[in-house]
Amino acid sequence: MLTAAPILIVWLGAWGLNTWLARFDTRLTRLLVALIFGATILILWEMIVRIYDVPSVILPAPSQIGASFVENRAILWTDFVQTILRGALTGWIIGALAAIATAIAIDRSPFLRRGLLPIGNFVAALPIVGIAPILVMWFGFDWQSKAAVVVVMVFFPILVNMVAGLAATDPMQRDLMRTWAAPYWQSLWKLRMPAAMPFLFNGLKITTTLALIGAIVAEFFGSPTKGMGFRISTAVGRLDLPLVWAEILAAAIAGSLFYGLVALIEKKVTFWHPSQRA
Amino acid sequence: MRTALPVLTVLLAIILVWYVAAVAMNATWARDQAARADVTLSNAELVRQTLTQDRPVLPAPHQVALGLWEGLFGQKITSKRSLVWHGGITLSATMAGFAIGTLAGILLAVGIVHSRAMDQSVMPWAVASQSVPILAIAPMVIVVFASAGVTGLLPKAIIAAWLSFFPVLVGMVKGLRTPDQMQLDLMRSWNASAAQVFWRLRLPASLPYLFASLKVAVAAALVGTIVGELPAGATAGLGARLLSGSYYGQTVQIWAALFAAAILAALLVMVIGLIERLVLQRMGLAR
Amino acid sequence: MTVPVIEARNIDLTFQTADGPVHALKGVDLTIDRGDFVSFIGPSGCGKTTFLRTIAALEVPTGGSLTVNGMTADAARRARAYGYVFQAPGLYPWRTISRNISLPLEIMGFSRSDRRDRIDQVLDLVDLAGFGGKYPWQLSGGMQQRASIARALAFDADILLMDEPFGALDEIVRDKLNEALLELWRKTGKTIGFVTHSIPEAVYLSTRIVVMSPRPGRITKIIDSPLPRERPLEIRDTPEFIALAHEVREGLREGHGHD
Amino acid sequence: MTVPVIEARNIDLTFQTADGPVHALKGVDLTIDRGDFVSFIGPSGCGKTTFLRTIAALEVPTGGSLTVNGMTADAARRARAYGYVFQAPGLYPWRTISRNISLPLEIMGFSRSDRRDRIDQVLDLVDLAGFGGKYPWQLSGGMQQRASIARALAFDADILLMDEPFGALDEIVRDKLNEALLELWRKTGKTIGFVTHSIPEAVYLSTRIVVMSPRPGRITKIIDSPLPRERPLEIRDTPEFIALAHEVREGLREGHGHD
Amino acid sequence: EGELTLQLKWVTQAQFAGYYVALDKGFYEEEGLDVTILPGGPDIAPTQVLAGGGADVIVEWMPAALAAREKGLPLVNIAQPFKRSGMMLTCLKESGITDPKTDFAGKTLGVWFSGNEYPFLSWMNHLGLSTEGGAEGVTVLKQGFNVDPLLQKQAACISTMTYNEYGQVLDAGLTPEDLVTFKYEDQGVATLEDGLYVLESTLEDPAMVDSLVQFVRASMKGWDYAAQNPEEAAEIVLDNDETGAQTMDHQLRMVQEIAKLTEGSTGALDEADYQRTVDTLLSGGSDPVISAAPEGAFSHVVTERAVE
Ligand SMILES: Nc1ncnc2c1ncn2[C@@H]1O[C@H](COP(=O)(O)OP(=O)(O)OP(=O)(O)O)[C@@H](O)[C@H]1O
Ligand SMILES: Nc1ncnc2c1ncn2[C@@H]1O[C@H](COP(=O)(O)OP(=O)(O)OP(=O)(O)O)[C@@H](O)[C@H]1O
Ligand SMILES: Cc1ncc(C[n+]2csc(CCO)c2C)c(N)n1
Ligand SMILES: [Mg+2]
Ligand SMILES: [Mg+2]
Repeated sequence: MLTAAPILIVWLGAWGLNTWLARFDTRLTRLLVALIFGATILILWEMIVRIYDVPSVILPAPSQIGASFVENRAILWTDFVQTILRGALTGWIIGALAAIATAIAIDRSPFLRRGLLPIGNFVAALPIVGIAPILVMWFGFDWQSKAAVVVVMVFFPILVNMVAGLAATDPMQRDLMRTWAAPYWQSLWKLRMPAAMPFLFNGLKITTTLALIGAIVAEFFGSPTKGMGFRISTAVGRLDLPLVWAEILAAAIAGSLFYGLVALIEKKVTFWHPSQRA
Repeated sequence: MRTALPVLTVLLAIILVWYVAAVAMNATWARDQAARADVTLSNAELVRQTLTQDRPVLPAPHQVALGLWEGLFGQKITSKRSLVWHGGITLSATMAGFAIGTLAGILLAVGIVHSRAMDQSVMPWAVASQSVPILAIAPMVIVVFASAGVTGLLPKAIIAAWLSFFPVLVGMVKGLRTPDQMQLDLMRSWNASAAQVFWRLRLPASLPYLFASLKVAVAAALVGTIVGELPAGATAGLGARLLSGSYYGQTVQIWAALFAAAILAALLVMVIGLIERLVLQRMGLAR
Repeated sequence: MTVPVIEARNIDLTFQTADGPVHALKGVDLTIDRGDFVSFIGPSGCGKTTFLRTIAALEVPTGGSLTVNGMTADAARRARAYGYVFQAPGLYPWRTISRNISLPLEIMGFSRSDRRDRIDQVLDLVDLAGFGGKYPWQLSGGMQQRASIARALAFDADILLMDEPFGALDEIVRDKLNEALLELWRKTGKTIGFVTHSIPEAVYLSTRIVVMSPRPGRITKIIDSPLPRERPLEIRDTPEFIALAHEVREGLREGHGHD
Repeated sequence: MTVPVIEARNIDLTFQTADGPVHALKGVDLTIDRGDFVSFIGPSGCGKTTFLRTIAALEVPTGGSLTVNGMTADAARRARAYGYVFQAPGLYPWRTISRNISLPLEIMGFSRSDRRDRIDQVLDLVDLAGFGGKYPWQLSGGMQQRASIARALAFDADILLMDEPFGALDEIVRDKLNEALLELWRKTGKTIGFVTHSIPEAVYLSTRIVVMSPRPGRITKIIDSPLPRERPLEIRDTPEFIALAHEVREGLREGHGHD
Repeated sequence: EGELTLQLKWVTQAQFAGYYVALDKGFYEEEGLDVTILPGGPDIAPTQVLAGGGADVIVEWMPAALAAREKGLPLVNIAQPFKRSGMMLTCLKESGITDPKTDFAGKTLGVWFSGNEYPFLSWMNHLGLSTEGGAEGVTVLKQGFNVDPLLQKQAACISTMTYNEYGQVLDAGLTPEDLVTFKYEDQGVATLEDGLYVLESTLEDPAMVDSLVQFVRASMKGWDYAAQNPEEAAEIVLDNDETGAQTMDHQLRMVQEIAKLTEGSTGALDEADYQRTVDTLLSGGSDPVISAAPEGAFSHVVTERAVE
């Protein structure tokens, strides 16, 4: 019981500090509050591991993870390039482009839209990771199969969003185009595409994390001797848990950056949307 | 009715493409085998063989349908070869995870809407939490929980919960914040307490958002469970079925398990949609 | 005999925004007596809403003093001294009209039977008897607005604050509701604060018209109406009415710079 | 000499909805001559918008015949015979004011330099010079509405169709825009079809006022205005004006059932 | 009375027939033991489960166990039912490989990871081949769950066990004539496979040692029974397979192949075999699996009492 006291004190102290800081609600304090919260979790984690002597093969301390991260940065970089840049990013871009093109194609035909959308919605809810072993069998061991998994995973969510976006212009805006007798491509390019951007980016944002998950999980079904999924499974086998967590950390950072980057581009592209103006 | 015809047409097109792809992808093996046996295949014979292989690269639709039928109805549902039995195991973990995730998501959202400190502390990390490749470390999660004495359905459920709490959190935060300033001001003008504002305004206003995110969350929970079962030495469930199919090169089994999972996902989403309709209808929100 | 219900002395209100301070109200002085029908009129952004909200203790003035029923505005809010009607009906879509009206009563702890009585009564008052079981979206805009007025009336506060309640309605429906509101005010003797953009509406309804001007929001003119309390719609074609409207328009024009 | 620009003969329009057919227009007969300023007034749902949209070929009548500039409405639309202004500004938020005005010009294939000239010109016309680089949401409602009028004017069609363009604005801003619109109409000699809810607005602006009534939507009265083309704002206090307004109100009241 | 949890290295299959037979035939019960068998999977590290307290005994390969020991997890081998190694590399004849010493360079080889890679890495070290790819080294694939890479010709050779994957390759339609195999035993790089390991601390508890003795005794009885009654053993394994994916044919063949590996083992670890494994692992050149000969990595306490 007594051992829990310092843990409790740190928690309450940090929480009190945050409650106080949150009242100011400026850009700086918002950042501070988030950072303090993150730091508190790390400190508590470290304390718990030390006070209760948690074996490092179960849960290494943040300090060990940090050390491993620094020590293995070359490996982490190789894995990052293999999994994130080659697997996830390539797949995501191909999947997004394909989804956008498909959305535009089926948008012209209400028949296709009615036929494809329910199926698209259905497929978007599927446990697509299940096809990872199949795609590894089809596309080989290297990043191509990971990219293929990612393509399939991100395609439908983006498609569904993009189709909704293309249909999202308000009737008045469409009528305006008609009063000007605008041809199809003009109204697509000048009205529907810009209006679809908030929806598209919604889809793009959701799928960033999906892309990472897909690329990493697919490596469990076969990979060359690099990649985050590969490293995690081998390192678990070697009981090198700090390396495992360093990979997790790298993945989380990469995922957050990826998401942040897309959100940033979204801000630039859809600067006009009320949600971005606030 | 208006959608039935287009959907059927698209489905038909998909099946057609699938058959063509099956022939194309399985042809290599058929030719290789013929070459090893020193015979030459006629085109018709080649097509026949590609659609009837035991370990096809891509099984033909009818093979998958047969495998699915066998798995679902071909045996007692208590049999370990029954997809119903495995589906049931996956379903129970999914539901447990979904329940935990939904509860956690709602509680966090309530906290976030009511406490600015919590909003600023938790929200950024909730986003980051979703880029943790939980699926990749699923086996480890299961081992770690096992070391804490938690075994069986719960570790899988926790992975499912991790994936499903996020959509609920996001949807609920949005939903609890939908009441506009005017509606909040009305409450204030009546001198309503915080609890009254929550139960009579925020909560009912958030329900449409909640249901929309529940549909996403339940699908996510299913993915989480299946992946939890996949490489983590789970012995039963659709994920284990997928794995063992893959392990023994039983492509038909993989596809059948995949479709069973798909059907399960569709059913779950449909059930939530049904509950949504009922609840919103009772609330007068469905027109 | 006049009893002051709302007394504002030299009210200032400045919003701190990212683009610097916005002076929404500056030195606003006003007394509203029991039974008055006071309209606030002025160009967009002149602080009409802000002033009404200040009376309702939904905003806190940065200077000056304000009493409602002899207490601070916030004490009056807690004492449920007023009903507030917003521009949009703001009905809860998941509650029927009756249950929408019931909501403030539930919050204020009225008993079930008392609630039922009051709901019937106010539904009658706004001519919505028989529509209690409908959902808001099953009603026209005018009916919704009447329901929201009924909701503000249900707990029978002495003060009624209305912020452009008829702004979104068409002229004919508006005429009808104006008539009904006057009727209600005469019957109940409530004190009413009413924000509007429409000169005829202000002239038709009020015993006093407060003309405001922006940057910073202040009162430029207070016009007491010579019209009788009993006002058929045709009063709007009388010379007194037209003269009064003209006076209000001039008052507005003076305070109005560039839009 | 009067040249008919729009000729509607016995127009019917029925919407097929889930709850059965809605007769939005029934036997509507109307001729609008070159240079006319015709206002449509009537209670909500009487088919004003529907009729204007039919002229613009945004709806297809289910009966009767309609010609615009001597051709079918759709041919006229393709020939870009009219500019249309909706109730809300409907500006594209991702384009600046200038680029919003430029949009129809781009679509119609005007050259870059021509576009620039026209944009400057119409911005001047609606008193928005200097605001071309702003985004719509950075402008007040009145300014947005002026921008949307500028957009409809930019390609200089002979016909201008406006559906409650000033409905959302406050009275004073509205007065100004009314004056400006009259001025523009006099200078350019355009033919204008104008929907409104406001009796004074209709009377102030029009050469003819078309009163409509609902269920099914039809024309109940067409009133020719005796007012001169030159109309200072003060004209609204003249007996002729008041009499005309009274006539319109009576016309409305006749056609108006229960709300 | 005594409760024991056994963590397997892989999914339920005849590779572990002895334990399932002992459980099913009541051999554990006779000893007064309540044994729970946890199946493994591709990404379950039994060593981690043991360290976390999720199991009392694990089935593990010695290279992985010794590597974990060097990482600071004090694993001790208490019994070694598998005398021989079943691991081999199976290659397509058409890839032109006849001799590992000369023909591997430049080829792609499939290898299992998660702690199963050590024997392979040692072997490549012996051959002086880099595993980083290129013309002079071999390109290594992390092989997944099945033999597809060979069938799809994504690798020239893949890792197989005599008792399992090799059979699957044949089932898929290839014949032994299409294939070339290299057993680790024949290449002189065999390491000990499925042994029983516990934590050092477990051996300090006399009651636990008693239970372990009973466990090993019953387990060896199970292995004997399985070797004598292959059909029944396969049946038992099938009954215990919850995935419902295993087939009788496959499991029967596995029982028979496994019998060749357990043949001659009493359960006691042969120190010569141990030494050979350690030597193989140590002679790793630049990147040996273990860097020093381990001390106390095995104990005969249990088998001495179990075998008598
Ligand atoms: N919460 C707020 N924060 C910052 N500025 C505000 C806030 N509320 C109002 N303002 C500003 O205060 C001024 C007065 O606003 P107010 O809403 O009272 O005007 P109004 O007379 O009601 O206008 P309208 O006729 O458009 O309703 C405006 O300039 C407005 O932008
Ligand atoms: N697309 C449509 N589908 C079905 N009914 C419609 C449609 N558009 C309009 N209506 C119906 O047609 C009738 C006339 O509508 P319209 O919009 O022309 O009225 P309005 O006179 O412009 O009314 P308001 O003053 O409210 O704008 C109404 O009853 C309306 O509900
Ligand atoms: C990821 C992965 N690891 C190992 C094996 C192969 N395998 C099957 S049984 C067995 C022996 C275990 O005692 C081994 C090594 C695989 N197929 N995939
Ligand atoms: Mg206001
Ligand atoms: Mg209209």
